[in-house]
Amino acid sequence: MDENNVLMRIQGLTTNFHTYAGVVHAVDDMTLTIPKDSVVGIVGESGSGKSVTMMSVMRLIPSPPGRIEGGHVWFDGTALRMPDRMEKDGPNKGMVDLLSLSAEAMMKVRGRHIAMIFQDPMVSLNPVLTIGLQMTESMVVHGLATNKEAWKRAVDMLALVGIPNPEERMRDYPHQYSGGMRQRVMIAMALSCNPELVIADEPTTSLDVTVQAQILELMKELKVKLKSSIIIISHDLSIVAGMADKVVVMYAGRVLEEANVYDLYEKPGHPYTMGLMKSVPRLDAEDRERLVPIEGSPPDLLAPPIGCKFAPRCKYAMNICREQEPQLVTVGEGHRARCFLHHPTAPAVPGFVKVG
Amino acid sequence: PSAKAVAQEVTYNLATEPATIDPALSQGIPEANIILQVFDGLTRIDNKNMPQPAIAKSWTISKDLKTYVFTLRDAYWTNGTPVTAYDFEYAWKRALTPELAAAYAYQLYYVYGGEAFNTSIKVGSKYYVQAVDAKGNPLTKKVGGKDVPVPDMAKEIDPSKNIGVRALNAKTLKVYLQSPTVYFLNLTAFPTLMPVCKAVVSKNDKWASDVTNFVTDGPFKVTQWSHNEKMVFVNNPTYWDKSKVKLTKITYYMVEDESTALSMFQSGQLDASATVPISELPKLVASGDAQILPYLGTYYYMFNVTKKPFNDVRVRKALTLAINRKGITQSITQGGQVPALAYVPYGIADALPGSDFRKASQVSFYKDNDIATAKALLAQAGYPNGKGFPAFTLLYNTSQAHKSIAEAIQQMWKKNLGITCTLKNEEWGVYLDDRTNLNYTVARAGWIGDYMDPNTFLDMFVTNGGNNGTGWSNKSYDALIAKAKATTDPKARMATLHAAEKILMTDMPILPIYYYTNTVLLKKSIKNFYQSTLGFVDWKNAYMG
Amino acid sequence: MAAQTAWQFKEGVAPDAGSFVPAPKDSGELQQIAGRSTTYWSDAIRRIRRNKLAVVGFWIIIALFVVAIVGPMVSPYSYEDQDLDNTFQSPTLRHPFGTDQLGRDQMTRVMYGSRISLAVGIVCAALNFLIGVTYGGISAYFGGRVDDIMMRIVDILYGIPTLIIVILLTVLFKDKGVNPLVNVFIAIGLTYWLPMARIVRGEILSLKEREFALAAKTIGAPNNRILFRHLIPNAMGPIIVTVTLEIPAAIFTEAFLSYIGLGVSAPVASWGVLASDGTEAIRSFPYLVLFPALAISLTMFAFNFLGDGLRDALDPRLRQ
Amino acid sequence: MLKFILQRVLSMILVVLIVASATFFMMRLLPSGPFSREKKLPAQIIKNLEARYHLDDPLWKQYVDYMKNLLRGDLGPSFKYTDRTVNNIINDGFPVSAALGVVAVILAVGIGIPLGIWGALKQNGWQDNLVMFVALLGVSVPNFIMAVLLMFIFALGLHLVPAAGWGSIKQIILPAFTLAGYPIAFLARLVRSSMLEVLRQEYITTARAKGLSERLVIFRHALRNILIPVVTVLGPLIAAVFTGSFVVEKIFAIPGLGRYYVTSINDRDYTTILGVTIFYSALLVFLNFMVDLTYAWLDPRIRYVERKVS
Amino acid sequence: MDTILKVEHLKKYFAVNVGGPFARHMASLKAVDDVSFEVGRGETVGLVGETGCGKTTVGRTIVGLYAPTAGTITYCDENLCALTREAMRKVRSKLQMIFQDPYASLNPRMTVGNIVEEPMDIFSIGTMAERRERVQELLRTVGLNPEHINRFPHEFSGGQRQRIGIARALAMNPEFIVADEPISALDVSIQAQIVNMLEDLQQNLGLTYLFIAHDLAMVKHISDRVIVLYLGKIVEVDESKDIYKHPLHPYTKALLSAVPIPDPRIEMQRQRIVLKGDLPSPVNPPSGCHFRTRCPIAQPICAEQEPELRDMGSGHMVSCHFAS
Ligand SMILES: Nc1ncnc2c1ncn2[C@@H]1O[C@H](COP(=O)(O)OP(=O)(O)OP(=O)(O)O)[C@@H](O)[C@H]1O
Ligand SMILES: Nc1ncnc2c1ncn2[C@@H]1O[C@H](COP(=O)(O)OP(=O)(O)OP(=O)(O)O)[C@@H](O)[C@H]1O
Ligand SMILES: [Mg+2]
Ligand SMILES: [Mg+2]
Repeated sequence: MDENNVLMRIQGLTTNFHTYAGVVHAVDDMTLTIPKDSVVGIVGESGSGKSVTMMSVMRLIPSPPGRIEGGHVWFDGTALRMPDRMEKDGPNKGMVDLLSLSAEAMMKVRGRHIAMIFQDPMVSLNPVLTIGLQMTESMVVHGLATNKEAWKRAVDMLALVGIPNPEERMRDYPHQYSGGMRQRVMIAMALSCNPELVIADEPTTSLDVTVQAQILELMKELKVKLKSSIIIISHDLSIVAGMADKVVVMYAGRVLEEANVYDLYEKPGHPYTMGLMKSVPRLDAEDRERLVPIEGSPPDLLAPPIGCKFAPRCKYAMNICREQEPQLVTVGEGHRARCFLHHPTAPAVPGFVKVG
Repeated sequence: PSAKAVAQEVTYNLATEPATIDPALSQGIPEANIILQVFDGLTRIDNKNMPQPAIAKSWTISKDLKTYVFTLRDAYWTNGTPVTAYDFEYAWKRALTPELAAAYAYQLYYVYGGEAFNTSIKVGSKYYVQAVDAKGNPLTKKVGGKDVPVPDMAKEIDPSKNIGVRALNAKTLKVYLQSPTVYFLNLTAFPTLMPVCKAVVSKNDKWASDVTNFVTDGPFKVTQWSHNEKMVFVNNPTYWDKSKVKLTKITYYMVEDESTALSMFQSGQLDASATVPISELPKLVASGDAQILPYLGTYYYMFNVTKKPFNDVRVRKALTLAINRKGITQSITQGGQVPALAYVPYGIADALPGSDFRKASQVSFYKDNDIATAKALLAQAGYPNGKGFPAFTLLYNTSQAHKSIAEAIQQMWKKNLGITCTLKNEEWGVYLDDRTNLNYTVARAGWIGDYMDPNTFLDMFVTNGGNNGTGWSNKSYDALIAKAKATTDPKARMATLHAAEKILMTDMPILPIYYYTNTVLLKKSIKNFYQSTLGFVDWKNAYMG
Repeated sequence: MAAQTAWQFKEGVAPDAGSFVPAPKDSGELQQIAGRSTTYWSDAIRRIRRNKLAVVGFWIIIALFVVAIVGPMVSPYSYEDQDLDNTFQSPTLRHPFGTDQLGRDQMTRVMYGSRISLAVGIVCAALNFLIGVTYGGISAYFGGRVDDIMMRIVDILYGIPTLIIVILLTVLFKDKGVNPLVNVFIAIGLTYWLPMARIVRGEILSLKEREFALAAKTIGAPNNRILFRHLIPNAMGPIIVTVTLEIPAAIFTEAFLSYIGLGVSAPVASWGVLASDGTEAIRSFPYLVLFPALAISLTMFAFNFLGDGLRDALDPRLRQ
Repeated sequence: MLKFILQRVLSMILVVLIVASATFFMMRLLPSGPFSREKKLPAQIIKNLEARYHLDDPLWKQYVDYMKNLLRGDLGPSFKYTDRTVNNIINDGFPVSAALGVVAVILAVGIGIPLGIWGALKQNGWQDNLVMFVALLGVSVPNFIMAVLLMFIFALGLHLVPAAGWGSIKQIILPAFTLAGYPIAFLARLVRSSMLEVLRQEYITTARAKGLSERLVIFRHALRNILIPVVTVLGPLIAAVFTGSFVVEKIFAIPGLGRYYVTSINDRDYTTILGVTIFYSALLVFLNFMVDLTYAWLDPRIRYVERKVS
Repeated sequence: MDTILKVEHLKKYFAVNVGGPFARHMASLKAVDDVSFEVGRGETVGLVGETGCGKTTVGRTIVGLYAPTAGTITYCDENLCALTREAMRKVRSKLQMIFQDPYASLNPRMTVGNIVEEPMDIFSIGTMAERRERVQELLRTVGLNPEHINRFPHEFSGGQRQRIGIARALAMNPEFIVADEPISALDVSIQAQIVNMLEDLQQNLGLTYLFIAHDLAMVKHISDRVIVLYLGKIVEVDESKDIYKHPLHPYTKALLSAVPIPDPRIEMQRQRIVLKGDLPSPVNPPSGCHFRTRCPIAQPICAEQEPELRDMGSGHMVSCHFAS
C-alpha cells in the first residue's frame, strides 16, 4: 500500500460507554486504513462496533455515556486545508488528527469532508423540514454556496441520484418520499459537498430487496462518477462483495480480518469469516443443503471473554484461544487476520488457508 | 397647611361590585354606599344618625303619625331639570311596581297601599288584589304548568289613587302611612326611597346600566363604572348643597380580597377600605390606620327549638351561659366587638332624646361565662356534667372567622359542660337552605339592622317570621310586637319592645355572642369620614386634610 | 506470500504445546447471558434501591407516615387544645411551628393534618389512577365509535363546572353518616380523573398497534387481558408521573372541598386547610402557612422522586 | 376539507349543548336560589322576582326558552347584576381575562420551553437539576400562595409594581406570572423529556453529521419536533388560562371573567353560571380544534393528502 | 399430501384516510386482492414480495388477526371465517404466528416464563407446576437455557428473543405456523440458527409453515413451494427448486436478480435487472397488470387486461400475458 495514498488512518481507536451496568468496550484498539479513491467494506454483526467506530471518527458519540478513550484518526491534511494542524514528521506526516481538533474545527469537517449515510432513511430525515432545506443546509453552513446556488446544486444532485421531477420534489417533506427515494436523498445529501470520504452505515439494511438493488447499483455508478472514498458498512458479506476493494471484518469492537475483496471471499483467514459465508444460503446453490450456523450469540461487551472474543463460538477454538487474544497477523499481501490458527503449531483445519 | 393645598381626591375600596345602582333595586350596603353619594332623598342622615332636611326643606307630621307633608327645596338633577315631588311619587310607585320586582320594595310597605300594590296581580294594564278563599288562603290556578295567582276582579288597585304618596304640586309631597311609623323619617334617607328623574326613567327602564343616562341629584355624580374594577365619582355642580362638598373626586375600587386591599392601602393605591383582614386588625388599629366603628348588628347562634334537647329552655340557657364571650372578642375577633349579653345591640335611640335602647333597660340578661349556673341548669335538664347529652352538630357557613369562633365555643362547651358537638361548615347556599328548612340543631347567624329601631331586630322572631329560623313561637311575644307596631307614644312603644326582648331572652331561642363592629382602613388624612351604624358611608362632608 | 509476522504472546511467554489443541466445547456458555437471574419484583426492588433519589423519597414518605401516626401521640398538645391567652405565638422551643389564632400548637396540628392529607393524596391519586386508567384504556383499546363517544363524554365533563358537581355531592352525602374522608375520596375520584384518562388513551392508542399486543391476540388472549396485562403495564411511565403530580393537587383539592363543606370537620385540619387558612394571616404570621406548605412540598418531592424511581424500576428495559 | 370542518363544528356544538343542558339541570338542583338571602325577602317579593325572570315557569319551558335564546346568542339577564346581561358580563370580563391569559401564555411558553431545552441539553447536570427542582416547585406551590408571595416581594417589598388592580402594563406582570407558574413548570418538564427523546432521534445525528452547529441542530431540527407534544397540552392550558383564574383574579383584583366562574355559582346566578360555562366549554372545544389545526401546520405528515407515487 | 389450509379468493381491504385529518376521505386500500392458494400438511410454503405487497396481511388474516373482506379460509375443512369468536379463539391455538420483530413482539414487562406460559394460562391448561414444567421443556426445545425463565426479553439477544417467540407459538402444540419474516431482523450469523431450528421442529413436530420473507435466497432454501406476491396479487407460484432456474414472471426475475451473492467475482460482473421506481400505491393500483408500470417488457395490452394466473404445468402458475 502506498503510504502517500492514505486518506484516513484510524489508529488504536478505543471507545467505551460508561453505563450504570459497567463499561461497554464498544471499540477496542481499532486500526484501519482508508486509501484514497477506494471503497472499503466493513462487515460484522450487530453490536460489533461498526457504527461506533464511524461515529467516533465523526466525533458524534453521545457523551455521556460514550467516551473516546484513546487512539487517533488521521485524516489527509491537504484535503482538509488545515496546514497548521498537520503532523510535521513521522509516519503520519501531512495528516491531521481529527480527535484533537476543536469542536468548531470538527464541525467544519463533518459533512464537508466526511459525510455519512445512515441505515434507516425513514428516521434519518427530519420529518418536519422540507427535503430542499435539508439538502441545501450543509452546503450553506459550509459556505460552499449561497442559498440559491445550493438549491440549484441540490436539484442537480437529486437528478443525479435518480429522483424524478427534482425541482418540484424539493418542496416536499420526507414522508412524501418512499423509502428508496429517501435513501437516494440521503446519498445526494452526503455527496452535495463533494466530501473526500463518504461513510455509508448499512445503507440498504432497512430497504427492500429490489430497492436495495437499486441503491447498490446507484452507489456503484456514483463510485465511478465521483472522486470520494467510500466506507460501506454492512452485516451482510454479499452486499459488499460487489462494491468494495477492501473488506474488513469486525467482531466485538475489533478487526478480525482485513483483506482485499477477492482474498477475503476466496481465502478467508478467520473462522468467523468462514462461518459468515456458510451460514447464509446461496441463491445459486444447487440443492437444499443444511445451513451451517455460527452457534451462540455475540459476546456481551460489558464482560467480553478473555482471550479471543470469538473463541466461545468458534468451532476450532484451542486452549490458547481461551487464554490470550491473538493479534492481527499478516497472512498475505494486505491480508491480515486475528487468529491463532495461523500459528505454525496450530492444527490444520479443512477449508482454511493457513499462513505461517 | 390649609385644606386647599391637598388634592381633594380619595380612593376607597367598596370591596365588591354593586348589584345595581338603581336606587329602587338596591338591596345591600355596597349599593347603598354608591346611591348615598349620588342621590339626595327627602332627608339625609347626619353624623349623629339623625335625619336632617335634604331635598325636603321642611315637613309636617300629623298627630296620628300617619300623614307627612314634605316641602321640597329648589334642587336640580344632574341633567339640569328641577327635582320635583312628582319625581318622588314616581320613584316610590315605581319601586312598588310588581313587575319591577324590587327586592327592597318592602321598605315602602309602610306607605299606605304599598304592600297591596306590590303584591297585586297585573291583568292587562290593571292591577288587582289576589283572590282568597273562605279561609283567607290565596287562590291559584294552573296555567301552562305553572301556578298562577287568581286576581279578584272586584278589587282593582289603581296606583294613581290607592297608594299613599302624592305630589300635591311640584314642591309638595304628601305621604300617608299604613300605620304610625316612628322611624319613617329615617327611612326617607334610605336608598329605596330616593327620587328618580321621572322624565328620564319613565322613558328608559335600563337607565342605570349606563352611567351617561344615570341622572342623579346627590353631592356626587358617577363618571365611570368599570365593572368589578372601579367606579369614579366627581362632585356634582348642580347639587343644591354643593358648597358643603369638598371632595372633588372619589374612586371606589372593588377589591374583594381583604389582604389585597390592605396591600393596596399600604402601597398607596387606596386611601380607605371597607374591609380589614382580622389577623392584621390589632396592629392596624394600634398604628391608627384602621378604625373601629359601631355597627348595628348582633352575631349569634340559633337553636332549632323543635329538636331535642334544644326544645328545653334550660339546655339552651346552659349553653348560652357556658361560653366566654370576652375571650372570643378579645382573642379571636379582635375588632372591638362587645360581648352580647342581650339581643338588641347598642346604638339605637330609646324614647328619651339621647338615650340608648340597650342602656335604657337591662344591659344584660345573663352573665358572661357563668359556668356554675350553666352546669346547674344542665343538671336540671337531666344532663349532669353533660352526661347523656346527645351529640349534635354546630352549623356555620364557611369562613375562617366563623370557624374560629365555632372551634372556640365547641371547646368551651366541652370543657365547661362536658358536651360534645361536631362542627359542620357548608357552602353559603346550602347553609341558607338548611337553616330555612330547620335542618340543623345549632347554627350560626347574624343580623344587621335595616333601620335604627329595635323593631328591626325584634320583629323577626314572631311566630313563622321569615327570618325567625328557629322554630320558636311565643304568643305573648307576637302580641307585644304587634302592639308596638300600633303604638304611637314613643315611651309606651319602647316599653313594649323591652318587654318583648325580655321574653326572647328568657326563652333563649338564640344565643347572642357579640355585637358587631365595623372596621375600616382609613388614612389619617381623611377627615369627617362618616359611616352610619347601619354601615352606610357618606362622603358628602368628608375632606382630605 | 507476504512477510511473516512475529507472533506476540502475553507477557512474552510462549505458549506450550497444549495450547494449540482444540478446546472442549461448553454448550452452556453459548447461551450465557450476563447478570443474575432474579424475579420481576426482586429485580425492580434492586433497581429502585440503586436510585438514590428514589430511596430518599421513599424514606421521606416513611418518615411522613411515622410522624403522621406517632407525632400526634407523643406531642404534649392535642390538635384541638386551645389557649386563648397564647394566640399567634411565633415559633419557639415550646411551639416549634408557633400557635394559631386559637393558641393551638401548630406543629401538632400539622402532624395531625398529615393523616388526612396523606390519606387523601394517596387514596385519591390511586382512585384517579384506577378510574382514569380504566376509562382511557377502554376508550383507546376499543377505538372507533366507542372512543369517539367516551372522549366526547370527557369533553362534556370538562365543561361542567366542578363546583356545581361538588356542591351537589355535599347535598347528596349530607346526613348519610359516611366518614367525611370517604366523601372526599368519592368527590375527587369522580371529578379529577379526566387528564389521566386522556393521557392513558394516548399511550394505549399507540401501544395497541405494537406487535406484542397482536401476539397476545394470536394466542387467544381475551380483550381485557390484552388491555390490562399487556397494554396498561407498558403505559406505566406516564401514568406514574401523572399520579405523582396529582398528589399535591389532591391535597389542595381537599382544602377546596373542605371549603365547600365536604371533608373532615374542624377543628381537625388537613395541610391544605392549614395552608389556605394560614394564607389569610400570611402578612404577620407567615409561619402559619409556611409549615403546612413545606410539608406539602416535601411530600410532593418525595413522591416525585419515588415515582420517577418506580417508573424506571418497573421498566425492565431500563435495567441499569 | 369543508365537510370535515363542518363535521367538527357540529360535534363541537353538540358537546357545548350537552354541557349547557347538563349544567342547566344540575345547577337547578343546588340548594337555595338566586333570591335567597340571609335576610329573607318577603315571599311576595320573591314571587315578583321569579315572575320577572320567568323562574315560575315549569322547568322544561325555562329550558326550552333558554336554549332558544342561546341559539340566538342571547345569554339572558344576570340575576345578580340587575342592570347587566350575561352577554355584557362576558363582553366586559373576557377581554381582561384574555389579555392576562395572553401574557401568561407568552410567559409560560417563553420561559417554560427554554427552561426545558436547557435542562435537556445539560441533562443530569446541576442546571438540569435546578430546572427540574423549579419545575416541581412550580407544580406544587398553589397559586394562592404564589400570588401572595409575589405581591409581597415585588409590590410591597421592592415597590417595582403596583400591588393589585388593572389598567396598566405593570399591573399585568404579577398576576401573569402567578398564572404562568404552573404552565411554566409543566412545559419545562414536558419539553425536557420531549427534547431528550428528540435528541436521540436519528435525524438529529444526521444533522450533526452534516456539520451543523449545535444551535442550528436545536433550533432548526429539534424545536419543531418538540412543539408537537407541547401543542397538545397547550390547548387546554390556554383555555384554562384564558377564561381566567378565580384565585388570581380575586387576589389581584382583576375584573376578569374568571371571578364569575365561582361567584355566579355561589350567588346561584343561574344565567351567569350557564353563560360562563357555555362560553368556557365553547372556548375549550374551539381551542382543541385549533390545536388540531396547529398540529397539521407543525407536522407535515398530517398535512398532506397522500401523493400518488409516480 | 392432504391439504391443511385452503385460501380461496381472499381479499382484505383496509379503509384508509387519504386526505389527512381535514378531509375525511376514506378510500379502500387493497392490501390483499383475490388470493387463492393451498398448503399441504407438513409442507413449507414461502411467501415473498416487496414491502407492502400484502404478505403480512395474508398471514394475519389466516391466523384471525384481521377479518377478511371477502373469500374463505378453510383450515382442516373448517371455514374459519364462519366461526364464532369463542370457537375462533379455540382454533387459534392450532394456528400460531411468529412475528418479524423479536423486539416488538414480546411484552417488555413480562418475564420469559410468563410469556411462554400465557397461552396455557388463557386456556387454563394444567396446574401451575405443570405449566412451569412445560415452559422449561419448551425453552429447551428452542435451545434456550430453562434457568432463564425469570428473565426479561430485553436481556436476550435478537436470536434468543426470536426463540422465545417460537416457544410461545409452540406452547399450544400448533399444527400450522405463520412465520412472518422470522429472521429478517436477525443477524446473518443468527439467521441460520433459527432456520435450522424451524426445520428441526418441522421434522419433529410435523408442523406446517407459511414462511413469509422478502429474502428469496432464504425462502428458496426453506420452502417447498414459493408464492410470489405483487401488490396484493399472486404473480407466480412454483416449486422452490425450480423457481430460480425457470422464473417466468418478469417480477420474479427481477427479484431473483436483486439478491446479492457473496462472491465478488460474480457480483462485480453481474448485470442486475433493476426495477424502475417504487411499488405503486395499493389505494389505486395500476389498471390491467399491476406490475406493468415497472415491467421491462410491458406492452399496451398489459394496461388493458389483467393477466390470469395460468398453470404452466406441474403446479407452476404465473400471471403474465407473455409468460411461456
Ligand atoms: N449510547 C450507547 N450506550 C451504551 N452502549 C452503546 C451505545 N451505543 C452503542 N453502544 C454499544 O456499543 C456496541 C457497538 O455498537 P454499534 O452500534 O457500533 O454496533 P454496529 O456494529 O453498528 O451494529 P448494528 O449492525 O446493529 O448497527 C454495542 O454493544 C452497543 O450496545
Ligand atoms: N392495519 C392496516 N391499516 C391500513 N393499511 C394497512 C394495515 N396493515 C397493512 N396495511 C397496508 O396494506 C398493505 C400491505 O401490507 P402488509 O403489511 O401486508 O405488507 P407486507 O408485504 O407484509 O410488507 P412488509 O414486507 O413491509 O412487511 C400495505 O400497503 C400496508 O400499508
Ligand atoms: Mg450500526
Ligand atoms: Mg410484513
